[in-house]
Amino acid sequence: MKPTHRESLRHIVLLLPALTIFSAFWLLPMARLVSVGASGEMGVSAYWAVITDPRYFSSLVSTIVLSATVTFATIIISGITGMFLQRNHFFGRRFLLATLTFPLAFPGVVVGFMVILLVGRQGVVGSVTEWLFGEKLVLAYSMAGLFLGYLYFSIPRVILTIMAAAEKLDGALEEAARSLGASPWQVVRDVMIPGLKPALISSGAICFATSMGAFGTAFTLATKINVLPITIYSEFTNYANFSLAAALSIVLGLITWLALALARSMAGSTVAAAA
Amino acid sequence: MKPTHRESLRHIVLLLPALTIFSAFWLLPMARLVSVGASGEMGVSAYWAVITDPRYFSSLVSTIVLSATVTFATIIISGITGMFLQRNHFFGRRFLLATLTFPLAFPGVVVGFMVILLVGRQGVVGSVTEWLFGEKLVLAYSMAGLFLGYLYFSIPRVILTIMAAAEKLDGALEEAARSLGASPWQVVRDVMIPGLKPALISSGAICFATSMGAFGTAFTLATKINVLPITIYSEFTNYANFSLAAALSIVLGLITWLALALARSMAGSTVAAAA
Amino acid sequence: MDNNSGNPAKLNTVGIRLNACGKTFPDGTRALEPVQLEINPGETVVLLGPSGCGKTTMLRIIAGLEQPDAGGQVFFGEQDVTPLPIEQRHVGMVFQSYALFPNMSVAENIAYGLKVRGMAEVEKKQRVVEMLSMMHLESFAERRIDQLSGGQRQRVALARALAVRPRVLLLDEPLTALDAKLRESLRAEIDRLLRSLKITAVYVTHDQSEAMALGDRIAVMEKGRIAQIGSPREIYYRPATRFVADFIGSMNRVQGMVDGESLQLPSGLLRVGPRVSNEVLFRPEDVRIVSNGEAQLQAKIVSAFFLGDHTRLILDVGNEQTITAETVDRREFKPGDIVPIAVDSEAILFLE
Amino acid sequence: MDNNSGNPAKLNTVGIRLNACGKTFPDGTRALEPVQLEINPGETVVLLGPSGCGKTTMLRIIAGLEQPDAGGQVFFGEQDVTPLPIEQRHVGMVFQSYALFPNMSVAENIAYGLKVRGMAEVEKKQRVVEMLSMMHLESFAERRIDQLSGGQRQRVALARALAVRPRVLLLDEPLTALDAKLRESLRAEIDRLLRSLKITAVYVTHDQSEAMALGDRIAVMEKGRIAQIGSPREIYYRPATRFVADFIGSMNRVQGMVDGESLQLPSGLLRVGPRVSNEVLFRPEDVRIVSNGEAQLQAKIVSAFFLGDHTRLILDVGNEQTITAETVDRREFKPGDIVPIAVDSEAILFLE
Repeated sequence: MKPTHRESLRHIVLLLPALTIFSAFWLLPMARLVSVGASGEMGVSAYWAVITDPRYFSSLVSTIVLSATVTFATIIISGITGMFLQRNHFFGRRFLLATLTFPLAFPGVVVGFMVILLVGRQGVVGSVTEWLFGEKLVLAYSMAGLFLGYLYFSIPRVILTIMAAAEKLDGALEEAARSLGASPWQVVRDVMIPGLKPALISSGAICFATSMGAFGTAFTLATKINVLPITIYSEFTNYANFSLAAALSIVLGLITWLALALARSMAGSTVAAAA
Repeated sequence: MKPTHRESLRHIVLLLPALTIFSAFWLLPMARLVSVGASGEMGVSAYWAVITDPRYFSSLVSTIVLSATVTFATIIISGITGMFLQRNHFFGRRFLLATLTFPLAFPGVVVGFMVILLVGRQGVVGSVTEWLFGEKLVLAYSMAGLFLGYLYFSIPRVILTIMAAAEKLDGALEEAARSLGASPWQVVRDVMIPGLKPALISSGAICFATSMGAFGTAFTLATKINVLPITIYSEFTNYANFSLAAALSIVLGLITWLALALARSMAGSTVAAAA
Repeated sequence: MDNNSGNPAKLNTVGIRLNACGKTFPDGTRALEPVQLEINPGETVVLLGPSGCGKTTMLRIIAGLEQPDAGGQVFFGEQDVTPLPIEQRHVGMVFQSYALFPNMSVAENIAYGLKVRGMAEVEKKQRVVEMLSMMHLESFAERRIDQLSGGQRQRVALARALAVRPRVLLLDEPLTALDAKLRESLRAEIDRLLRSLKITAVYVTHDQSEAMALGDRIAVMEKGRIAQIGSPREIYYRPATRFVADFIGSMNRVQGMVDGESLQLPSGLLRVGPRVSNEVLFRPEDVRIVSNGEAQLQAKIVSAFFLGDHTRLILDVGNEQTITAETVDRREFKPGDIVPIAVDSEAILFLE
Repeated sequence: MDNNSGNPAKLNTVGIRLNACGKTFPDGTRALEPVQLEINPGETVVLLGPSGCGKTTMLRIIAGLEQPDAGGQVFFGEQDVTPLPIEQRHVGMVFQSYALFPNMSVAENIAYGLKVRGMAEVEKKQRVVEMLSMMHLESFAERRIDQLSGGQRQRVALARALAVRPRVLLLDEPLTALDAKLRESLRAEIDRLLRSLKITAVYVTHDQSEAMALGDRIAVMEKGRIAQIGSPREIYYRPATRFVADFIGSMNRVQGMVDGESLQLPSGLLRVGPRVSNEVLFRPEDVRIVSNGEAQLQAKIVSAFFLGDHTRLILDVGNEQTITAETVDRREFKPGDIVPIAVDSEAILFLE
């Protein structure tokens, strides 16, 4: 139903007050954040410090590198697994799919907790390696621990997105490519990956955004690497450095927003809704 | 392409090792969590303590109540806003839609930070109310602050989901109802809400799950109300009470998983993928 | 018609009049030129034309889903319904997509219009039973919509539209989504229904055979205008414009030198009659295959398509002109053969 | 045919033989009974039947997309291709959904089969140009697929399938997704193509007029079996079973008392001939409206549908039996009128 011009006008008049209040509550916090970023002793140069101060800059870079690596690994693992699970019907498939959705139910804190139980100082892997090699393998508090934790909560969501996309792939396209003489590998390269591209891009962007903002996992692991959300938290709480915390938040928000916007323009409008 | 039986067998043989390792890494942490929950001094009764100990029980109940309230408010606000934005094309609509997606780019820590800037002790609202009424309105550290923060990051995602669903509503259904004499309100009740039901249920479930697990916002606000993820964190880190932390995690995970599973069975399979 | 299908007299059937109803969309496109149309009570008028010709816009203006441009008026009988929205016009509407409510059963769908009108439970139930029986849907009353076939869905949609005893029935390409065999049987059912209920109906389609079968009158539309309005026979035998001639059925067009009362072609002389022109039109089924004595033209077969109940021939009549002929002759025609043909002069049309 | 469309002789056309090819799906459904079929080199065979009759399964077995049950064999010429997957069978395939690669341009789509075969760049370009010109697509070479109409898409799909010079062309309902007018013009184009290339083709459809127009032979399929195989004329004039008779065209069925060489009906005597039976079948177009002298039956018109090039009459012949008649007579027939009719005895069929 396209409302007529008259109806639409009536709607606007009715909803104008609501819209105004809504916009105010929406935009006010963000505007406040931007202005606080420029309000400290350093003024606008708080934004500049994000790049010039090695402490903040390294936090920024390591967060981006970590998120990008996690995204890359997640896409590869989930892409293959998702295609496989969609195409093959084997014994235990339903059980596997059900367990896959479990990690979605755990918050980041619990995921961090799990990583410690697995590869922490008293973890399972540590005990096994000590018994085998006389040396404990402890990964939880390094970059590797973060990487594992982030993978753990990224993979299931991407697998489910890929499976949904793979279900919608037009099977006739693959049959057409094969009828023209394409080998299975050529079918994957020329038909399946292009067909999954929107899903891969959008779930990659969401994975990246989630990793950039993950706080609970990193905080629980108490790693030596300070990811950006933790840096923001400690600037704010421990040092009461409001303007720098705000500046870092704005930079983090911008990078994430750009990744999502880029993906949206490349893969269509579903990205934001699923984010 | 349905692979033939022979092909499917070949695939399984090829991917069996991969699947085994994958399942192990997947299930191991969860199994470990369950067993740790029952391994402390209290044994299996650690699970029981979640209900009997008033400290944990109140944390559990307040988390559920908060999440349910946020979900309810989000669905109402976003449902109306989403339908309105989908149906009406007015000046500034594109800008409004673009700003709507901003909060998606901010992690929970930053959202908590924003809430403090807005309704905290030095917040904008506090200053305005002090000037107007001689008394500061401070909401940030109470339930209201958490509620605001959770709303802030829940609303945009649900609005975008509702808009996507509203776009797919069959306009002929509304025209049919009107041709049969239905008033605008009857059209909303009998056609539009039933049509949006799957989207409302699935985005409600995701909103609930996200709120149950939210850590960064609550932690930044340092509220007196201990939501479950914070209780888990402090049991684990401050009291090194591994088994109770594990038991709480399992309970939290189960509740969230149940909400998602329930929504999935009611609204179809898109829920998990978007979670 | 069934005995329980309700007393047709109860239908408060009215005529429809459109007065200078045009439609310009906000972006400036003119979907409909200001149009004048009078539909008699109980009459079925088919709006026929290619997509984008304005037929659906006209239907939506009648329904009240679109407002005509300023100055346009819609009358139902003597009542000016122009300012009324659709929910107050008391029309029945049937959509191409069926538009059945997926969250309601068949019976609930049919009852919906009665429910929003606040009809008493007993009367409502009885009316639903009537409609189910009229559309032969008795055994489907409790079915969910997604358990029905396309044909059953459209019958439910008809029952739902008729349950409220509308003043006017509006059908927007109701058969387009169905396959050919089903389309034909449901077309016959709709025809029977419209005749027996004597309801005023406006039927939009782009399918000429549907239009021919159902319309008391057909309005052939082209680019927002009514190109011709008349009975199916008038439209087919005396098309007013080339557009109508081409859109309804197929049409051969032949050019040649005028030679007395005939047209001279390399393959012979085509007898045209006293009103002669250097271009004439005639329909494929009017090309007769005759004995050599009767032959006007000796045409060469380019290709022959055996279609079961008839054979379609593409014939070369010289000067690089081909015509199509349709014959029920059971002979096996071969490309390259020469056939003697004639066209009766009454079958020949002249259109500029 | 165009001059640049490639030398048809280059097409390495082979015949196809199916040996006891059945197909049972893992869940136990029998999609195809073990079937025997021989298709000659250069011949076009149409597999015709309702959905679920096994026609698509048979095509997919020929293509190599499905394996026949144990014991089944597929031969291309003398080569047993049963164990070969589709990519090694060197077939061309055209799909109902077009199945064009959306991430490639028209030219890239056509070149795809040549690319995966590693053809040299120059030769590939030349072949693409050939195919574009053969399908009249020259001006669309650089277009994206979503910028094409349905008819253009299917022409690209044909060009892509033919570019690799396949041994066999397989078409799976290629015209079903198009609207009626386009379907007819593309049907004529495919017909011309198949004739000029002399390629062995298997064409699956549920549309009898497509089957009639394109098939050298038609295999009418029913429930996983071939009910009849033969030329269009054989299938139409001498259907082997009732199923074939009803599926191809429409068929009247009349029962009466045998009276000498005739069938006795309340409306008169229907002359049947020496081989008489109490039930006879004949086609609507074989009912002739005659003068009273010639009349065999006096039938009452139940309804009359003017369809432009002909009129369809539903006639009551007594004993609650109605028949359909199709006539090109321009008269205006009215329900209730009595018309004298006759059926030639050669047109009468007997089927148990």
